[in-house]
Amino acid sequence: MLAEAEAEAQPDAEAEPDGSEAGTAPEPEAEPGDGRFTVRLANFEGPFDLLLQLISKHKMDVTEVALSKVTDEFMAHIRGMGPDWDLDQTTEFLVVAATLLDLKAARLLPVAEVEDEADLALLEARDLLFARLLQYRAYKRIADIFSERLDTEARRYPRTVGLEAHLAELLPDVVISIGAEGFAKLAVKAMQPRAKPQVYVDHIHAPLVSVREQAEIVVARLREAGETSFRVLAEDAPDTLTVVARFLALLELFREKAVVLDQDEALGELMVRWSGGEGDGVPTVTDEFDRVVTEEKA
Amino acid sequence: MSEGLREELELKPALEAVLMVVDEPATEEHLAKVLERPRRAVADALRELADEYTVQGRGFELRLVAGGWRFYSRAAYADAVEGFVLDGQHARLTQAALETLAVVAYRQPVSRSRVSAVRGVNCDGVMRTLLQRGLVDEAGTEPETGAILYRTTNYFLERMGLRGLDELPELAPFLPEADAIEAETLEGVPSFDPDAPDAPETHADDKTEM
Amino acid sequence: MSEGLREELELKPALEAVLMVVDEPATEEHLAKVLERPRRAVADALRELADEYTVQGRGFELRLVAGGWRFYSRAAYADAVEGFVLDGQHARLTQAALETLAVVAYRQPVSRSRVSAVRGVNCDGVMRTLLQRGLVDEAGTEPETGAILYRTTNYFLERMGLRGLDELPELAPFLPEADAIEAETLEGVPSFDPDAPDAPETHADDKTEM
Repeated sequence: MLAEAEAEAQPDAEAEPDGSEAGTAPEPEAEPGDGRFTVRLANFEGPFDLLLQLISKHKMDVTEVALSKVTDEFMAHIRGMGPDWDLDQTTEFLVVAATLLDLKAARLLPVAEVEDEADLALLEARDLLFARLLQYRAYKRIADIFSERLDTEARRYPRTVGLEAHLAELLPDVVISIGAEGFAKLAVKAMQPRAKPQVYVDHIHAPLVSVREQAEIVVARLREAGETSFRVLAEDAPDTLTVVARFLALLELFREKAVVLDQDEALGELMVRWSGGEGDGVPTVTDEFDRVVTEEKA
Repeated sequence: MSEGLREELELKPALEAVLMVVDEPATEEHLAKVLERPRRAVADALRELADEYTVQGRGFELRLVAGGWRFYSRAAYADAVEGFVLDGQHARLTQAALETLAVVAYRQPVSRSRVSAVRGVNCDGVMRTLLQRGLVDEAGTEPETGAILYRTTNYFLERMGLRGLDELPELAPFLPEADAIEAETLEGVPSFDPDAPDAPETHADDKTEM
Repeated sequence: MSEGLREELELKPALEAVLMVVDEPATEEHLAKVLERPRRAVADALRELADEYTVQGRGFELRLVAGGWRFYSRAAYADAVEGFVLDGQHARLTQAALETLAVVAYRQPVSRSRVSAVRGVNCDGVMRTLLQRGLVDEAGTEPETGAILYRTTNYFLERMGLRGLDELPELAPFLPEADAIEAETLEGVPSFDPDAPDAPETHADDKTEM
């Protein structure tokens, strides 16, 4: 298939993360792997970047890409590199993979005919995601050009030879026009301590929301109200994660037959009625959704 | 300056003599003013000199970078120069810094949050590095949000060996479906000067097919 | 230096490259050693170059002064060079020079490496300018390191319109409020930045200012 043909034309496609996989030995004269990440899927094999290119040229459908497999491969690749793993490559992978995931999610959502504004907005969101991905890749390539130019330029040294004494004497008197106060401000600016490098991880780990705790809130409210809509139940949620947790709690309660759910039409109002009786006991809500996600086999 | 200067001195050697003592790139205007010659004549003479050095295979070159002229050692002799000049070697920028720099270069003036939006990750730390290295500086604030705007500096041009921002490579060829992208991205980024010594188009093409 | 250098590079352009950018006159011994050529060959090449420049009527010349070779402006064009040096543009200091001067003023006596560490950029070239302009001078050496220390001069006070250093304004009122610093710091560096300086001494070499 096309993807493989292109992959073969690309030397990087032969890069072996750890050389442990049989059957894909590089050709004898091929250069040793340069540590670049290579994706191996049922319908694609080659560098990550090529995969993106194919998707961007509509030669591959993003919905047909097994992202979990791509992720597993990447993790294996990083492990294979041992202590030499590359932060830049990892970051880039995360950026692109997250965008792909967004894209895939958008594609998988049901789209009938474009009838109302919501559908249009969905399509627009999808195009925007796509545009963002392409734009990011464009800048990434520009960054490569910058890097090359900076390297080339670093090999040219400018002449910055001081003036000979007899010429230096001719220099006009220095004029310092910023005044004593301006001078002090400049000193403060120049001497301002530079921040130490720190790793902030707030943006990686969203604060955890426990489904169990949210279930207790949902149960308490339903006992009081008897019947209400999910909209009302989630009204005061401080963030999306809490809304999701309350929804998952509802699913658990439904499984325990503690609630009855009713929705007249797709995407319509979801009505929730308490059916768990008057007792004090809270129906069993497992910690299924609270568990730390352990690595899954591909 | 005396009437005599203009009469007696040949322009080209006079320019060579002056450029021996310049510490930072000298603009054609400044040189024209000091030597009392028309800017056009000065500009022509400088280009002729630069060509002569190249034709004669000199170990130095005369280049127009960041709006000014000055002498540089030729890149081919960098190893020899580095035997003498210990400092002035530049630490390489990380991929993140290069990408941020690329976005600032094409979108300037631009806020940190806009750069982050393009790159999909927070760029605050990287922007700080670029500020510290003098490659970008602040350029006022965005009227609506009050966010600080950033632009590239003359030092950036010097490090890149560019005469000006209009020499940046065109972004469009890197966008497979240019029409799908917001039009503003494509504005104001004319291509590299094809007459430039090391036609960057070739780099560009190398990178297009991955 | 590599075996390749000696083989591949022509001697004359290599000498031109080195001499165009070295700060101090270079001796034939030093040039011969770094370029891995016999001193005799180096001496001959330098004389040939000097002759070429004279024959071609260049505005620069290569001269042996006090045992070292260096490019100079040719005496015939002294008027042009002086006109350039006298130009009013040289009355003003660059931003980099002003900042360095400010650091020296408030931290004196201080070594160049300390100033570079504080400013985050190499300040050797700028310090040379300040010495040349008579705004700073040497004030002994640091006992532990032997590094030369610098201080501001009376000429500096005169140009600033101050009677003494004690008239320099206190820095405290200009310091940002403590909490402002903290907020700015937190907001400023949320992402991991492998470029950030961990050892300012090394980082200071990343960028050389003129």
